[in-house]
Amino acid sequence: MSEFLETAPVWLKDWVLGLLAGFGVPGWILDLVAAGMVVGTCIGIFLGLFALMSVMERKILARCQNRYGPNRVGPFGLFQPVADGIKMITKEDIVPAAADRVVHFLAPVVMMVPALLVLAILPYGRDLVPVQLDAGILYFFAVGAGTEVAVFMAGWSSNNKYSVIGAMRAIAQMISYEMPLVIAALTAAMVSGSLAPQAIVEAQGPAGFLPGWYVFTPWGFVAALIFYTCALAESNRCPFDLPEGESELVAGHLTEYSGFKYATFFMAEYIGMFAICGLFVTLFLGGWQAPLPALGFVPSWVWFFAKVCAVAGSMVWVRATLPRLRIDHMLGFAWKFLLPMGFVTFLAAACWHYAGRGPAGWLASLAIVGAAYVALSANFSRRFSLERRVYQFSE
Amino acid sequence: MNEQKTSRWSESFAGRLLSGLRFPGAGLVKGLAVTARNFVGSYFEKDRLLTELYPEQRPRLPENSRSFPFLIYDGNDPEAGMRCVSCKICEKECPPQCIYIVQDRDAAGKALKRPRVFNIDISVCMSCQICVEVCPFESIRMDQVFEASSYDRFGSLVLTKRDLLKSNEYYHGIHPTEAAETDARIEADRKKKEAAAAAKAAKAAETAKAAAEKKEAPAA
Amino acid sequence: MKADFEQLHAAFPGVEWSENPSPSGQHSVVVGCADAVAAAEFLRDRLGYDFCSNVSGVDWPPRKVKETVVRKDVTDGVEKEIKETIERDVPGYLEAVYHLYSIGGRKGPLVLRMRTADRAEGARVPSLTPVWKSADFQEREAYDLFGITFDGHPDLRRILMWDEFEDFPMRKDYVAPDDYEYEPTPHDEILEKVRGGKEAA
Amino acid sequence: MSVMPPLDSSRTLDVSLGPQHPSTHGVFRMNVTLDGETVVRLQPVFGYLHRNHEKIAETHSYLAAMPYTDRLDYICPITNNWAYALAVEKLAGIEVPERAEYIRVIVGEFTRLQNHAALLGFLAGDLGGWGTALLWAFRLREKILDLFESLTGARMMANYMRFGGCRCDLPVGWLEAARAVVRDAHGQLDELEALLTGNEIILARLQGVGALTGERAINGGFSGPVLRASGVDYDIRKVDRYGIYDRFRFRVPRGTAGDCFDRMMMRLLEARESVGILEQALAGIPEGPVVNPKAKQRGLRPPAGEAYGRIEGPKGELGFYLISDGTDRPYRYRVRPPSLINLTLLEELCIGTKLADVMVILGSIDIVLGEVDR
Repeated sequence: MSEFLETAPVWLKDWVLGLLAGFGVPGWILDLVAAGMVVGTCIGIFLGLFALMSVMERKILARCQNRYGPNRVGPFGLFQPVADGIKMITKEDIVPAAADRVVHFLAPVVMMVPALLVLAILPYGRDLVPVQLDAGILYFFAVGAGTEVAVFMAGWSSNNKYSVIGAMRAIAQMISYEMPLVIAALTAAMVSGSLAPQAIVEAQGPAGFLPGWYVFTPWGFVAALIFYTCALAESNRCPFDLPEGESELVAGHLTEYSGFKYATFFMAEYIGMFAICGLFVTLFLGGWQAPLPALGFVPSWVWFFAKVCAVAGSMVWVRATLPRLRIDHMLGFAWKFLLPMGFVTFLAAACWHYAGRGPAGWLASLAIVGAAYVALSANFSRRFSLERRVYQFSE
Repeated sequence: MNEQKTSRWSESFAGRLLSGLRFPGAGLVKGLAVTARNFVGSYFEKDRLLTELYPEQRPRLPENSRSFPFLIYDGNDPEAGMRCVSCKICEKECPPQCIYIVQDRDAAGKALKRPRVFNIDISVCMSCQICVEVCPFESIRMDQVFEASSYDRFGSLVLTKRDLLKSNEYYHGIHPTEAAETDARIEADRKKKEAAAAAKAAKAAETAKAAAEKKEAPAA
Repeated sequence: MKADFEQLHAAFPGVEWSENPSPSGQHSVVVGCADAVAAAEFLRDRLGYDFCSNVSGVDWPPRKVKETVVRKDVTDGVEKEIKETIERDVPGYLEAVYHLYSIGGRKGPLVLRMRTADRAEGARVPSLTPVWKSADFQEREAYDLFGITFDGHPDLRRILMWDEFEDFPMRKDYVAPDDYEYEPTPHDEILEKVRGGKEAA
Repeated sequence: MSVMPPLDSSRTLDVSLGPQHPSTHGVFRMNVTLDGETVVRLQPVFGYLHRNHEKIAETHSYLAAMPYTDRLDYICPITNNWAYALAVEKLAGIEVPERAEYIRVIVGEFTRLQNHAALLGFLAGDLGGWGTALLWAFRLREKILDLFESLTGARMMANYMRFGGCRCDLPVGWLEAARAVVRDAHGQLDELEALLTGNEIILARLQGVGALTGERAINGGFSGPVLRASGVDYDIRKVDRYGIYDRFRFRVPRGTAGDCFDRMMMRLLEARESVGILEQALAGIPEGPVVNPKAKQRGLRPPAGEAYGRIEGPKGELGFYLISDGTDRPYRYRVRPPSLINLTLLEELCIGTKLADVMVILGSIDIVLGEVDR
């Protein structure tokens, strides 16, 4: 049974192709249909995840704030995304008079395309990888950089002061957080010896009864934290939602968008978030690897999507708690804390590898990472003078 | 003047442990921990969720709650049992001036102790219940009907005498203790008046008797 | 308060004391416009009144005051006092009232009053914002609602009304115009119907 | 201060924050001139909510003006009533019976507690905290508003104080409900504190922002928690000893640096002191009349003269300056709005800070536009 479930998607694809071949369909159409099916399922799954996430986020936020969250549309509010979709489509799409219409129209498209392209290289299951690329991680960051251009296009073309400030902030934030993101990903790729996501996942196979995920190694844990923080910044989510800082800039670069264009931005942001969660799971949480060999009967793609949903859930949890960073703190944090930590983790991973991955390697990398952390945080809190205040009282 | 650390939470064990760790992550973790406790708590501790699901769960209004004024009539005939004697004190005292009273006149033009027109414009009334406070005849009280929205901006926002008049039983229904006190006060006033009337009658009888005796004495 | 007044009076003879008949017992000090700023600095630096809590404008329109005057009158050799009530019309003026407190000395309200020459062109009073910064917005409000011009105020503009508004709404003789930006609210039509006595019952 | 050196307008960007803006706490506009993200000039614009409350009160009798005072600072209506009632009592020399004084302290401290909790929530919202702290604060506020509704009849527009006491007595069972709310108030303040005070992001965003020295705060007319945050020990409950505050033991916190973090902590520590006062007041409330029977409410004609009554409102010193000419309408009725006067130094605090800080400084001063514009 578990074997059948494991290969069900692939079996289904072959069955359909076989059926079509039976009808005497020419070869090149078959390939087209195969590709179409893969792309269709990928986009379908992630749109479904987006719909689910948009309501689950509101419900988790609500529960953290001791209220119910949407519960009117459908059982427990699960049809809320349908309602939101209809609302977004039927809403009037206002374009400011002095806006640069072409760029204003193109921005959501340019935002949506990389978010979808990036889904091609993620390993969803044991042999469920849409596109087998040797340099998958490189492809991910190359295409992922497109969102920065889209955000700036949106901000600049809206001809609105808030949007321009939001766009400037977006550029500063995304560029300065791209660097630590790439270095943290590089660490995992270096240790598993290949840039192909499939190979990285296989390198995190079970070692004895313990799962061989990178997150359980000292350098891996720190690299995962750095990657997670930068993932928050890349997808403009709290505490890095400065471009769309609604308490200062009304809605930042999205101020002049409404109707379906706003929905596209919204969708692109969520799918981008899922994509980077998928990469985080691939690099550090062992992709589709089961935590314990005994749990192998569960199909691999279930593990992958479970971990992605868990990481996305933690992003909502962070959003419910943390306030927004100020622009100079955010930039200072990236360049003065995350980047040095990234380099040190890179070094620690190397020490861990050459010290034979055993307890000696553990101790070495732990020492390096710990020392760097203490040094950097001491400098960090001294510069920000975050001291604890003692208050006088008078009778 | 005694010094004190920030306050109670930081004195508790968890607070000291977490805020004691001098690295930047401690505060964030403490915040995340509280949010998680609330998230889990909202499923188990029922008193955390205060939201009333309005149309399904009707709100339980406390007894003193007030929305717009209404007039009280005793017995079952609204017109006859009406307590209001159109003394127009409430019309004068109403801060936003939203009450309008026209005194009733009988055929001969003599003023009657009853209002012919008693309108309250509830788009202006701010339910401050000063009319209730200044009314000497306990004839106007605050209702608890808060669903007074209407589709028509002009017509239905002026409550006429017919809409305002409600029975004393209804008043006992919504404000039991206040209604009981009001009835007691009215009862006491009536008794005092009767006693006074009886006393006056008795005095009148005496003077009549004395006068009669005076008349008889000279006659006799 | 009386002690502080004595010291102030010693330094600035032009300062008078005005009784306040109400049971609150908060008497006030009337300061002439000439030495107002100097007196204010004296109060703040020497007497410690460093907190200017409240600045209010007050409008006293010209009014007729009945006074009973006792006049000695010698008629046909007999000296008699005759009580006569004569009507004296007091010229109107605007007033700026400052309530001053001392934070350190915990001293209560010292009420400082400054009166303008008249209610039209002469409605000018020296501004005390250079002495107490807290009087800034409140003086602007007194200018906006009463028309008291504060000389030496850093940024004397209207604060609550819109800039093109000419009149001074809080004056006693202000008549609200009936026609500006009239938007038919349900209230007016109803009020007209209700006041008009048209039978709604 | 607002006359700045001539700026070459090629480098600066004029942004109008408000009047319709998510975090200006109401209809309030700031014309901000930005050089990049740094504020170079800031000019507050008021008057969007101005309805000339003082002229209305001067054309109404003393009693009819009372419900309008609810609408001044609509977050704390009952303390507005209390300040107005106090001023009229000074003007007319009316005594207040014992039980009424206790009820006034209880209801006043409940108002202060829910105002400070609401402020912590709004400040977290201004910091970008997505309303978590706000909803927790409103959970506490919800319980207190239910107490107000069962006592005065309306959650916010209470119209509860009268000259010489309160309008009606406590309903049956109100004291037990009040004690229950006070019992778990500390728990809810703990949660707010754990979320807000330890968090490094909040520390970095609040500490050192909008700092103000004590002398400048006094000269600028600061009053209430924002004045005490600058280290000035001045609480009108201790200075004027109005009501029966001298019967309760409570402490007045004082800040050290006078920046936004200290202002937030002042609210938190004062909320805890208010819970302390509530416990003492709820324990010691005596029986007796709720309003002074000799005081006339409807046709009150105070003797000619003037009076300035003030209380320690949750936002600062709320004062009423009344001049009576013997008739039943006040000749002059002036409200000392703490929110407006606390904004006098807004420009001075905001120049040189970032755009995000302007929102935080405005949030930490805690203004309500009903009181600013009157």
